[in-house]
Amino acid sequence: MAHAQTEAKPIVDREQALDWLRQMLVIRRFEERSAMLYQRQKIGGFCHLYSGQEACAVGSIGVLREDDYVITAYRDHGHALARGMDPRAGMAEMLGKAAGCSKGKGGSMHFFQADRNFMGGHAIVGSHIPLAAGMAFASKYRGDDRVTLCFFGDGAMDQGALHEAFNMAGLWKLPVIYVVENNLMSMGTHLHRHSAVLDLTRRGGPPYGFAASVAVDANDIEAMAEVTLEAANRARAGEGPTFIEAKTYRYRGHSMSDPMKYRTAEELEKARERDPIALYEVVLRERGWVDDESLELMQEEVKRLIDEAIAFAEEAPEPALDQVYTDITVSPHIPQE
Amino acid sequence: MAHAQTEAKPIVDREQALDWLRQMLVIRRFEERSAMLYQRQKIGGFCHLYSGQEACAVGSIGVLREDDYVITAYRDHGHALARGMDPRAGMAEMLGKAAGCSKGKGGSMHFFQADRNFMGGHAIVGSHIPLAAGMAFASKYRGDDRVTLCFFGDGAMDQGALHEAFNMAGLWKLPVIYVVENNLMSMGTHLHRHSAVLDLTRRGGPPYGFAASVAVDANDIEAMAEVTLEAANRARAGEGPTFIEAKTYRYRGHSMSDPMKYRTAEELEKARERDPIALYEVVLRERGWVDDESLELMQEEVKRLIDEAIAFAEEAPEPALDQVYTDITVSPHIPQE
Amino acid sequence: MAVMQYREALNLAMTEEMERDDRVFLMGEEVAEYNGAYKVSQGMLDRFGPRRIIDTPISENGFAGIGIGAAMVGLRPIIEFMTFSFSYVAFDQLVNNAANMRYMSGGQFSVPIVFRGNSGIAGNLAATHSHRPEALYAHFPGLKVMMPSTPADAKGMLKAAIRDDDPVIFIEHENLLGDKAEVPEDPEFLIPIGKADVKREGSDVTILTYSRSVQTSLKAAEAMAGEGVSVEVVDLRTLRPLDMDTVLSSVTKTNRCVIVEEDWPYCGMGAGIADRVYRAAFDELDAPIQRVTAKDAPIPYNRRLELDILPSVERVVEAVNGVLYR
Amino acid sequence: MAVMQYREALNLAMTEEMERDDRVFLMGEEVAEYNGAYKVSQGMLDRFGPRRIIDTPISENGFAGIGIGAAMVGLRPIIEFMTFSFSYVAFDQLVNNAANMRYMSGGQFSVPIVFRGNSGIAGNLAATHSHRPEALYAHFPGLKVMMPSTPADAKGMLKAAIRDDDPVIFIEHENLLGDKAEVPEDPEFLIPIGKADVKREGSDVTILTYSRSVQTSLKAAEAMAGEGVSVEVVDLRTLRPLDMDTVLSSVTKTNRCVIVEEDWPYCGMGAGIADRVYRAAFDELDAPIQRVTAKDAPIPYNRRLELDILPSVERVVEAVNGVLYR
Ligand SMILES: Cc1ncc(C[n+]2csc(CCOP(=O)(O)OP(=O)(O)O)c2C)c(N)n1
Ligand SMILES: Cc1ncc(C[n+]2csc(CCOP(=O)(O)OP(=O)(O)O)c2C)c(N)n1
Ligand SMILES: [Mg+2]
Ligand SMILES: [Mg+2]
Repeated sequence: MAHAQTEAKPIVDREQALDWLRQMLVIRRFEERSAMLYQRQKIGGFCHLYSGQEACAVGSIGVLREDDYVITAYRDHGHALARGMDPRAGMAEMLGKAAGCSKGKGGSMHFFQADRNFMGGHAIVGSHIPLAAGMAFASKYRGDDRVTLCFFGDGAMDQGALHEAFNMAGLWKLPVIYVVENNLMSMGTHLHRHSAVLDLTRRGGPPYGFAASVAVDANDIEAMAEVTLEAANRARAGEGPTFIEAKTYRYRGHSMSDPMKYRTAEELEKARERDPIALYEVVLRERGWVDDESLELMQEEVKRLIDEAIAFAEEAPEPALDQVYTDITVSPHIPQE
Repeated sequence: MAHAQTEAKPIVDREQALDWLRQMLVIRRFEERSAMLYQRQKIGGFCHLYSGQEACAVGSIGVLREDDYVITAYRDHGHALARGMDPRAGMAEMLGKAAGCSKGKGGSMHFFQADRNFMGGHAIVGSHIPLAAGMAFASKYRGDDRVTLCFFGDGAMDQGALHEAFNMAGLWKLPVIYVVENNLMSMGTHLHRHSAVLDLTRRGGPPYGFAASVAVDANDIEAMAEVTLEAANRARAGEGPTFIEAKTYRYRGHSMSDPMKYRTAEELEKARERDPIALYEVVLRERGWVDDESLELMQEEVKRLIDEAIAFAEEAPEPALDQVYTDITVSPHIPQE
Repeated sequence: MAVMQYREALNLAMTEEMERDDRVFLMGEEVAEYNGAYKVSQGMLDRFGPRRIIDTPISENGFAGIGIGAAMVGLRPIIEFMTFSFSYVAFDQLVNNAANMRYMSGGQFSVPIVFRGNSGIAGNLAATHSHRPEALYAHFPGLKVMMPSTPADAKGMLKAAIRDDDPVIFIEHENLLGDKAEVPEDPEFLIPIGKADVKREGSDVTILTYSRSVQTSLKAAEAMAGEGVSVEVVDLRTLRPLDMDTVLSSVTKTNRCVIVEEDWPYCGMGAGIADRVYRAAFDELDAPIQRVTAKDAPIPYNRRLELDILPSVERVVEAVNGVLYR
Repeated sequence: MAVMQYREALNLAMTEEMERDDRVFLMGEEVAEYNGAYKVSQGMLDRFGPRRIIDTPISENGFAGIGIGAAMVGLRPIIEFMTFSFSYVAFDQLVNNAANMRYMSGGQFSVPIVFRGNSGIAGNLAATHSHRPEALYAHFPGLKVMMPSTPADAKGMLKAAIRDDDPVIFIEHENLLGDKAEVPEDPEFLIPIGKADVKREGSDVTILTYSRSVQTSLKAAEAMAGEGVSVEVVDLRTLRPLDMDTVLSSVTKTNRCVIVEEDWPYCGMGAGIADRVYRAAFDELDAPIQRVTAKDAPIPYNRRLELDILPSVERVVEAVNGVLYR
């Protein structure tokens, strides 16, 4: 485990810290409002909320360069927002609108933003893990020093795609950082019922010759940032991949339809005591970087941002019907009918 | 590594030891004659010879019970013969005859013998590794104490199927023994070019919570037998899977078409100095269990056996054309034409 | 008879067969403690315990193979794919090990297994989660493919699949799971593999269809009845082997045929069926077979686009009119 | 023009395109130090070095995905499957990530990649090693599928595939690799995706075919010519998108059609094509389309059984006579 948050000497300056706090608030609010829109059937399909895990995305993506690649699974809103996606584009996608980040074709599970190197939202468990190795391969091939940061859940540890990609990433020393967001649950299945080994750092790095395999308290945003930065430095230096087990917790059900019978109210309450946002507020207060007033202002600002995003999304037009046949291939698509 | 052979106190009695030696000779001769038949185009398709690896199959299968299950990949003649397959049925299969162990439908890569619980020859790399877990699952489900012994090559370490099956085997403590026959080559690719980690016992057992993960000098047949017996005992006692890295060497090319440009004559010669059959002959001589005369007799007997098998196979009839449509399903097959 | 949901009928089929035969078990993601992602296995863990209702990691290729291995040594696994879209990561196990084991072993090993789960264009699930794999699996000799459209069929067909000695790909439809109808309670009520069912008799046009599209087709038939057109709706139920007898006796009666399905148009199920009908009844056809399919595009998230892709009652009516040259 | 083998033509296509564009690289099992399991990449490691000719572990799903990821960020990978039978362990990557990436991202990411390797019923390889996956892949919008039958086509088509901005499934035939014929040396010789080729003109019957079956069909056409029957042989070359213009202009000329392929009969390539021809040219057909396919059984090891399963010249002749009612 990396150091405890309160003892940390800051790895960020004030401005950066406030920005991270704000990003976490944006994500939290985006998710909670999405839940409401889902209940009102404005959002459909599968929708997986990130609440509770915000520090993973914000802390790790926060130390990357703009030209690095970020890729994740279907629980992707947080990573997209942390990578700088405009909440309006995100919310419009949730509502299936043409102005959405994937033109309404991808939905909640498939957020993409090419101009921020946000490489998606991917919904088949484990399937994007080789893609990340491919992006890292491209960096190595080109001789640039970009890194690829790839997120997935503890449930994805059990997919063959991970094993194959990890072995090649280790073998070829690809500049990729693999972050398992271990929220202890693969849908309704607790870690001890799906993984033969509970310490994921034993599964992740050592069998594949990674440069390092570390666990981190991912409620501690600066700890998360620190291990990621170290991993990025190793990757850029040609030392190969790092596996990071980010220990975290999700407040919500797996997706919107999950009644969460597998956990008690007490468990949830206990987890909330270590809420990553609240913890960071305490730290920043102690550093004198925020106070009641500035926090209130920030909350207001975030509320406005998400309100605007929702208004934008609700007013945005539906895609035209001819969009069914566009964006299939670069060359004109000829329906085989 | 397990103990060196010459120091071993025998884990077998004289009769068993002679039988193992004879089995190894049978396999060696079966393979060398198959190579000749392949050159004469009596055998077609892909044909992967086992010469050099005999002690793996004979030593490990040799300690099993008759009701245990044995399954392997496409380099399967040795395992089938070690499991007691009549060389006539094996040779007839090589020649595609109706009297073959798979009625001429499977060929070299797909030997099967149900009445010896020889569960095949499987040609898609890694694909049979979950099957083995399934057989072990069945034993656990039924509450019997059979074990399943599953062989594969070092190249199969890199397939996702292995990872998925290993995790479930470890999680559920299935009575399965996984033996990687590490001959250092995945076709033309040396281990260090296909596996991020060279010590396969680090890849095999620890990430999956196996009961044990051991390496053994698989040219030492009794060492091979000993680690397998220990693994079988653990499996029968409900302690779960064992991973065995059997360090071995193949004399022949990957398949009949492989010119073996990736190795020198010296390397091959050096390997042959530790030939598993020759080593065992020395051991048995020292124990006074064989001498020149008995060895000569045994060679003669083996030669006759394989000659007979070839004669049988050559004379055996081709399958009738209507066999195309049989053995597809248990219920009558209705061609969808 | 009892009125129950399609999902309850599936549950009952499994429950009855598991009561009857200890070799039958259910394995898959979230089938046990979660009671099934779609609640098909509701209550089964309580009833049968964790020995027979088994939660797995997200390892489809692995547990599909575990099922096949267990079936080779005499168990009769039911393997649930949370949805059949996820079977593509297990494709090798299904099309190689399940489909070929008996053949490659010269008849020594059979694989009595059922792979089941829902599929289809179920509503805003987008491209990766809306696959319709029936044609892919029906392509392979060695597999059987079944797709029920009603609760009663769901029960009788699944029981037949579980009792069958060969691998059966049993594909449910997510949007049918909540449908309610009468279901026979007789534990020996079985619908044999390979038997189609005329869901509505008619004399002017034959619709060949299956799964959810049966419902769409029945609505279209009803609408056409108002216009004096008599449409026969044949629910194929088993896609491999196809019940050519029922298909041909309907088509040779009506001389006009429409195929309705949710699959893509090219090299899919409907093409496979059309080709066989043409070859067997070319001279009986008064018009080329019309097909109503999903449009030839990946499935979008947006509901409006998705609906546009899906076969609708209007498109079926149009196709029926088409073969009647109306 | 130079006379070369089909495998050499493939090699030349890759070599020329790699000389032309540093973004192109070749990755797969045994492509580098071994010079290719089938020697298609012979000499390429020496020429381009290990940065661009990359040996992989036996991890098809992994390296297919690595190729797709690299393509998403602008490289142009050629991924070799040792044989296309092994693509089934990578099925998810091909039909989900390659096929859907552009759509799911609303057009932001394209996947300029070629998956290539041989396939077919190549001789005693048995059920798992004799797959013909073309129909499975042609089923999916988002993929393109090409299958060359001659050395010249192999070169021109592969070059077009490499230059294309979309994922191409490029399927060679193991038994064609040694075929020799003239191949244009012009480095700008390209055969566009989606263009069929009339390999032999004729007026009585159209044979639609591709890959090795083109050779079988040409032999049958030759045999029929002796009997005064004029057979046109259309080599489809690209299976998705299908060149319907060429197909229909031939079929509307001859009014009789036979489809010859090595795929299975049901829900395969030929069914997909037949259905489209019927719908577009029903009234022009003087006989139902006959199909010559692999028999509906897994592929056996035994050579005699295998030959019985394969389309033969005799079976093609019989089918041609069939559509002529001779
Ligand atoms: C191959 C595949 N199998 C099953 C699913 C259904 N599924 C989606 S998410 C999920 C659980 C994943 O858990 P985890 O990886 O821990 O991520 P988390 O949801 O906790 O973020 C499952 C079973 C899927 N999308 N893909
Ligand atoms: C999925 C798959 N990919 C590729 C192949 C082709 N292939 C057959 S054996 C082999 C090498 C396997 O090496 P290893 O596992 O070490 O076994 P060995 O041949 O040494 O016994 C390869 C690449 C295959 N049969 N299946
Ligand atoms: Mg999780
Ligand atoms: Mg090897």
